[in-house]
Amino acid sequence: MNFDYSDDQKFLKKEARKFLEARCPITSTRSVLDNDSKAFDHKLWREVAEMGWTGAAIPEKWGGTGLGHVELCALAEELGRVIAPIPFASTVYVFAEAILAFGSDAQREALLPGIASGDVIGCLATSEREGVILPEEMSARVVTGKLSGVKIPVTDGDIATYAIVAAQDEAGPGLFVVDMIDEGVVRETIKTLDPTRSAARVEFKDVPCERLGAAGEGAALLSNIFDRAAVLFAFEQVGGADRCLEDATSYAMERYAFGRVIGSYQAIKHKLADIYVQNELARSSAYYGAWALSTDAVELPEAASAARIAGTHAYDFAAKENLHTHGGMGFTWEVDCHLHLRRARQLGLALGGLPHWRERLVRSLERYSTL
Amino acid sequence: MNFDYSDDQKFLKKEARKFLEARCPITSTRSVLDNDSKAFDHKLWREVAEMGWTGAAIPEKWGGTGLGHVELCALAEELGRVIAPIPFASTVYVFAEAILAFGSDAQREALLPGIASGDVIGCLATSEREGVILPEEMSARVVTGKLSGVKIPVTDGDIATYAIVAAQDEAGPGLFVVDMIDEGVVRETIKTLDPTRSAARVEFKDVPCERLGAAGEGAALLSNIFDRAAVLFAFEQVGGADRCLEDATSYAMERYAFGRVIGSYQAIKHKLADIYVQNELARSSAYYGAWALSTDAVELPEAASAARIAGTHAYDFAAKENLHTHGGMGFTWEVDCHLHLRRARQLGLALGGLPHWRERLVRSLERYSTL
Amino acid sequence: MDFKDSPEEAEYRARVRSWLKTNTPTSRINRTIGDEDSQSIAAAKAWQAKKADAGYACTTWPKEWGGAGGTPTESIIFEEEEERLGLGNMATVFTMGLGMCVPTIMAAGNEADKKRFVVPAMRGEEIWCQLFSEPSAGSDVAASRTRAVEADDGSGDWIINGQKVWTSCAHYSDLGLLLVRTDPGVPKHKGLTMFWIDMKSSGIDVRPIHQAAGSSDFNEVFFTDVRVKDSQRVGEIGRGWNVALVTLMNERLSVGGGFGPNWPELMELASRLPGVEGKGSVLQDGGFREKLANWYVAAEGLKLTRLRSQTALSRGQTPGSEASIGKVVSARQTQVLATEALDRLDQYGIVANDDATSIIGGFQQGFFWGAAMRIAGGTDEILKNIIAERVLGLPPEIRLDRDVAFKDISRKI
Amino acid sequence: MDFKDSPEEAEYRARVRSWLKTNTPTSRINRTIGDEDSQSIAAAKAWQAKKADAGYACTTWPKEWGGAGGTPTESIIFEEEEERLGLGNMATVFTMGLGMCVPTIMAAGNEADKKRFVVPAMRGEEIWCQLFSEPSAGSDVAASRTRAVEADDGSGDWIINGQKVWTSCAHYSDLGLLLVRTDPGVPKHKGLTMFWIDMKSSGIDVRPIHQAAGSSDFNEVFFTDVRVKDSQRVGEIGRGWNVALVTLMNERLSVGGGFGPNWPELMELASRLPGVEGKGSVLQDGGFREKLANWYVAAEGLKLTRLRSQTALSRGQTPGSEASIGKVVSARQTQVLATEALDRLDQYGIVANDDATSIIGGFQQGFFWGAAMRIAGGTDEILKNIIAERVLGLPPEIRLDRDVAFKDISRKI
Repeated sequence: MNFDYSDDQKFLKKEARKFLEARCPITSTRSVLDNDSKAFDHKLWREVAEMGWTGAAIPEKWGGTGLGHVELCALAEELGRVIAPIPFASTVYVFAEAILAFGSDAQREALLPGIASGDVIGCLATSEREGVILPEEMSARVVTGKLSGVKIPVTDGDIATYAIVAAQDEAGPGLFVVDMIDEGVVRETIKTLDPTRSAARVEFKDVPCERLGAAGEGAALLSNIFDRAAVLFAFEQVGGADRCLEDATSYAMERYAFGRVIGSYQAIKHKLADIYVQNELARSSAYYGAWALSTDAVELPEAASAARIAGTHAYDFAAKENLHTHGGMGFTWEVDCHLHLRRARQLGLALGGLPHWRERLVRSLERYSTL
Repeated sequence: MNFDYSDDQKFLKKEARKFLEARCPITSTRSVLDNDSKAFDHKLWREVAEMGWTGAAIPEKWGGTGLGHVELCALAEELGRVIAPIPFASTVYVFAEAILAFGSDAQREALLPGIASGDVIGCLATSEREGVILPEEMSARVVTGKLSGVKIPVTDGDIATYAIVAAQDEAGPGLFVVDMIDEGVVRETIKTLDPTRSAARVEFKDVPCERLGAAGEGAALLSNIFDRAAVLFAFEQVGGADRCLEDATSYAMERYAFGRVIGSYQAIKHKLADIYVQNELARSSAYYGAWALSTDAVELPEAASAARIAGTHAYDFAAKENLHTHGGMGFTWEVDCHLHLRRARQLGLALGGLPHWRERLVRSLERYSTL
Repeated sequence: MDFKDSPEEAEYRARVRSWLKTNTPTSRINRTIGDEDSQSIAAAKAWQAKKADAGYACTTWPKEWGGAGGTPTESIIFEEEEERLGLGNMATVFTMGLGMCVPTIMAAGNEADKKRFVVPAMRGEEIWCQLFSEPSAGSDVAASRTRAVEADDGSGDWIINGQKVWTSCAHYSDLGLLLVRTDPGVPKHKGLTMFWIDMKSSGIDVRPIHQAAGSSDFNEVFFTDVRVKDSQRVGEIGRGWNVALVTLMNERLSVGGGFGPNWPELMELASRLPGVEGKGSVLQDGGFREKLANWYVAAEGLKLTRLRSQTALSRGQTPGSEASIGKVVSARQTQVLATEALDRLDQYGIVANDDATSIIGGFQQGFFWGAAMRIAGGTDEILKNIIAERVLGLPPEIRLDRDVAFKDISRKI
Repeated sequence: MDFKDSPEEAEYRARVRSWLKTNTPTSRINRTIGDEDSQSIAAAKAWQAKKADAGYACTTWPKEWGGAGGTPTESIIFEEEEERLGLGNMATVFTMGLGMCVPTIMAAGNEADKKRFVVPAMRGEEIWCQLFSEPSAGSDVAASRTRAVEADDGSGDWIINGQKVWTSCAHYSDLGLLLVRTDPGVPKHKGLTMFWIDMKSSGIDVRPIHQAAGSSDFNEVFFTDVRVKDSQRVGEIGRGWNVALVTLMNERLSVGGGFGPNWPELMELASRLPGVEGKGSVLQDGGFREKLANWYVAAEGLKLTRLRSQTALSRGQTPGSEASIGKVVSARQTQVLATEALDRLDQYGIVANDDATSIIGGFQQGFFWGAAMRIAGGTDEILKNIIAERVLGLPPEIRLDRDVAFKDISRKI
């Protein structure tokens, strides 16, 4: 039993923090925020790939560094702290993980080296409309190897070179790998609540595609892909939430009201203590998720759900109260509080909202119960 | 439009407070708390009846004072403040209201004067087991005018002279008036979380009974009876919650920690402010309920549900945080905090728990919505 | 207790309805306060003048000041009827003036000022803004640093330098109520003085603030050697804090009931979204229903609490206590409802809907503006302190700055 | 990160299991701490001795003190296995001694005391209680007033008068760790001294406190001219507060994870209660499911957080930060879960179930004890202050009593 990063992992994390502090200052995120035509920070993406981060969980034989999933979690935490404006989550936590877990050897060979090198940007397209959508309700269809349908929103759908698309064919719900460079792919960048990340409405018109995993298994595959991604998202959430706590705390030590720093008022002290408590609980759940992910444990479904619920709660709460602690300044565009508020929502919705995850969790608990 | 007590009602309320401060000190409540064989304060019950309170909403022709429902609400608020150890709620808010609303003239004439004089103690018997029970699920049966079945818990069931019992007959769910002095009534006093109020398991063995209201209408009648009672309960809850706030505030002004009164710490100040906010919201909802009750408004169902939900929230919260504010002393038997904690639960459960009331409320809202 | 109109009230309501029917303005405001274009402002001014002519502007003000000498209940009835027709935001550009600044002039200004300002404000001819907050004086308004020094030319004029912030409507206001420091050598509450100021004065620079929600509804106002006459002073020199308290008390009374869509809109949205795991609608989900019930109870409780305040007002009592509750509850509820709406939209919740009048767009705006509401006009913490201290009588915070000369107080921006 | 046993750990666990299988005590404790009868205490003592012989009592203590010199992980494994067999409460009467008092003796006592007390406590032969809290010194332990004055007979003995409160186990304890004021003429933290005391000493009167929940698990302890030798002093005169801090730090580390039934029991209860409006079970109601998910997440988060602390311990780091979280979250959750259980029982929830080992009885106890847990061992407010100040580095509360002689501090009971 050991519920912490190893010394090597801590070293990696420390180096990652140093790197991101130098290469991903908030001006990097703001350059994407304030520029509608800039979908992500290309330079940072390149550098991150060169550091081997995009291939951290990809075995060396497919071009990765083979560090492992816990190491990837450590990197995710650091990327979350700095609100990194790159398609890392879509490409690494979702697309690469899906290919790793369910791709054929041919698919792995074709796609994983590109992810490790940073040439491939991947995305996952499932949503088609407002509200939760089940695989068997999706209208996207695959007929004789050609995909048709509309997906919205697709995070990084406007910049992805490959996509995994949930659609139905004669066998039922399935997942399909699509080369996004096909002319049948019509993408339209859409505005979201988090302009530091890119998203699109994507229409597929008879686009050639290749099945991922077994026929008719789309729902089960998707569920596992969401679980795996949820753990990695949770680390980004914990990183972001911790950063909010640090920012709020240091502002509370600087800002004076009524002749005292506001951090000396008990209402602020206890608010920040509440954030700390939520963050530490979320961190613990994320660690457990990391273990389940890295060991392919049977506990992954509930570990992932718990990590996601705790992570989403923590980041949402920390982002809101960080802004509140900053007072009027916190509500200005120039102060960074709203960037966390936006990213917290982006991370909290990109894999589906909490109602859906809570239900998933309770179903897992029911499975185990002897009732 | 006028959202407050009238001057006359305020005067009545002030007099009631004076009376109860003199005649219902906390020692009265404690004498019932600490004495298993004492079901209620008989002397106080007598005095309250002599003051005309039990007949406040009963027209003069049936022996009441005919003051009205808003006046009864004002009295309820004062009774709630002092955690009165008498069967007022069962007899007046529930039993008398039911007879007033649905009794035949013969039933009114037979029962209401006794309530007004304090000779009749009434109760309502619906629950049969753990959890919400619908009228059509009840196993109590009426066959050829004789009632059989078991009800538990029945508040004041051990001391009541009359009961209204929910049971089914050939027409479906119905309500039946029972003279509790019948030999077929077997009552067993039971312990509850609030020993300042009495309760029983009551078994009916072929007990003669008389229908209340129309045949097969039990569910609708019960629903209305619960709504009417909920408003009056809400005033007791508001009264109790206000008292908790006062007690907590004055203790916070007396108790020193770290060289200051604890009421000077922001965590305590804000906690007490939170109680104040909840209490005022509950008071407003109770007022609206009083208006709906006193005018037989079509808005009664949602007004009653809202009053009950807000009242239960407020009293539960105020009772918990009052105890907490008192620290270790608050957890002793000698300090009165736990009496409010217990009464809050008693009032919060006697008409059924909040999950049930929330569902009732949302159904009312759905009725009005144009969806 | 009567939650229905009395016969007189019903008659008044009927009269209002019939008047509104024949006089409804054709041009409306579809933008948030501070973000209105000139056309919207013209429409608002025209509507206010029309109401004034008919006795529906400042209904409760005495007739000598152009009011109708009506009851608070009449005022509520008119507002309810305006709201029913979607005219609720037609008067928001006048909120600062009629709700706070002009009442302050009426309470603390001289006769000439009252004559000069009250009626034009009431008729919508002049728009006011309130210049109190500063970068280093938010919750702590009395920490204002904007300086007024007497001109050295013997004119008795004052020269003002400094910066105000969070000034809604400043960019189209005609007049402002300005709190400045005239003596930094005395404790902070004692060195302040209040002035009214012509917003077109030379040396005033109004710059919009780009806000977290994306829009720019507030302003920074910079003062560089702005000259005002001593006759523009409202109240005595050094008594500015007492004057400001009148304004702030009025501000809290006029703080409204929540931002944007509320439980009915969320209920409507829920009825058309698929439920958890695709079964039925969200409205059929017990998790949603339970919260909906609680939101309804809180929202109705707030509405009724405001009506109780009005009853107190109409009886000549000072409400005050209930008035502090509104924003504490509604601002947080705005955040909570918006978060729930987004959560229930699932992945689609992140898709920006720019139409603030749509349900989804409204909740997305509410997601940001709930945060703003928890700060503006007194943070959650300030309001709870007010309740604890003024209503419950608990001790004030320990103050280290009260008896110190303002210039000697330790502080940072 | 590894949430499974390493090979060595698995081997240790197997050894523990096999030992427990052959040695499980036949007599158990079925009552809450402080409420045990003499038979329960005898059973607890016998079990502790048996564990000590086998190296399972105080696993991590050095062998010279009778420990097994084991790792924190081994200690956790043993506790987990004990818990699995329902033996979790067999050691609670020793919690004060082994978790707080004896570690304080080990840190601050003299060699003779260590020799005298450590091993008997470890073997369960002597039970300790902690005598810190007083009626006017709850959260503010350093405000203790119980006085010790030097005897005027030149013996060097101390004469103690005063009252302690909330002392669990005092009525059957052999020894106590006692914080007293030896000098009221200096600021409050500086005039305290620590002693150990024989609870059978003449002049000690232990009276049970009738608690809000009905039972009497704690005591008041009155001291009337109780004489102790100077050799019973733990640490220097006037340094009692520093000694107490050692105890309090250990207290927070050993504060456990919630009271009574938790989400699994509520889930079980829900599965057999009819749902809202009679449809299905409560467990099928979305409103319940949503909360169940959140409770699971919080409870598991707490459990995992405790394990993280243990990892830090086993690496020789001081945990501390995470340790403060446990009670803040679990005490409140105990209240919330209990309230939900009662609500879901509907009218029946009020019917008292005296069997605290049943689900319903457990939640009814939790309804009261949740309130107690939010107070005992540091109130919610104290713990949040600790997090804010010690973990986040925020300023301490403004203290008006720090530099004042204790006797001059304004205070009431």
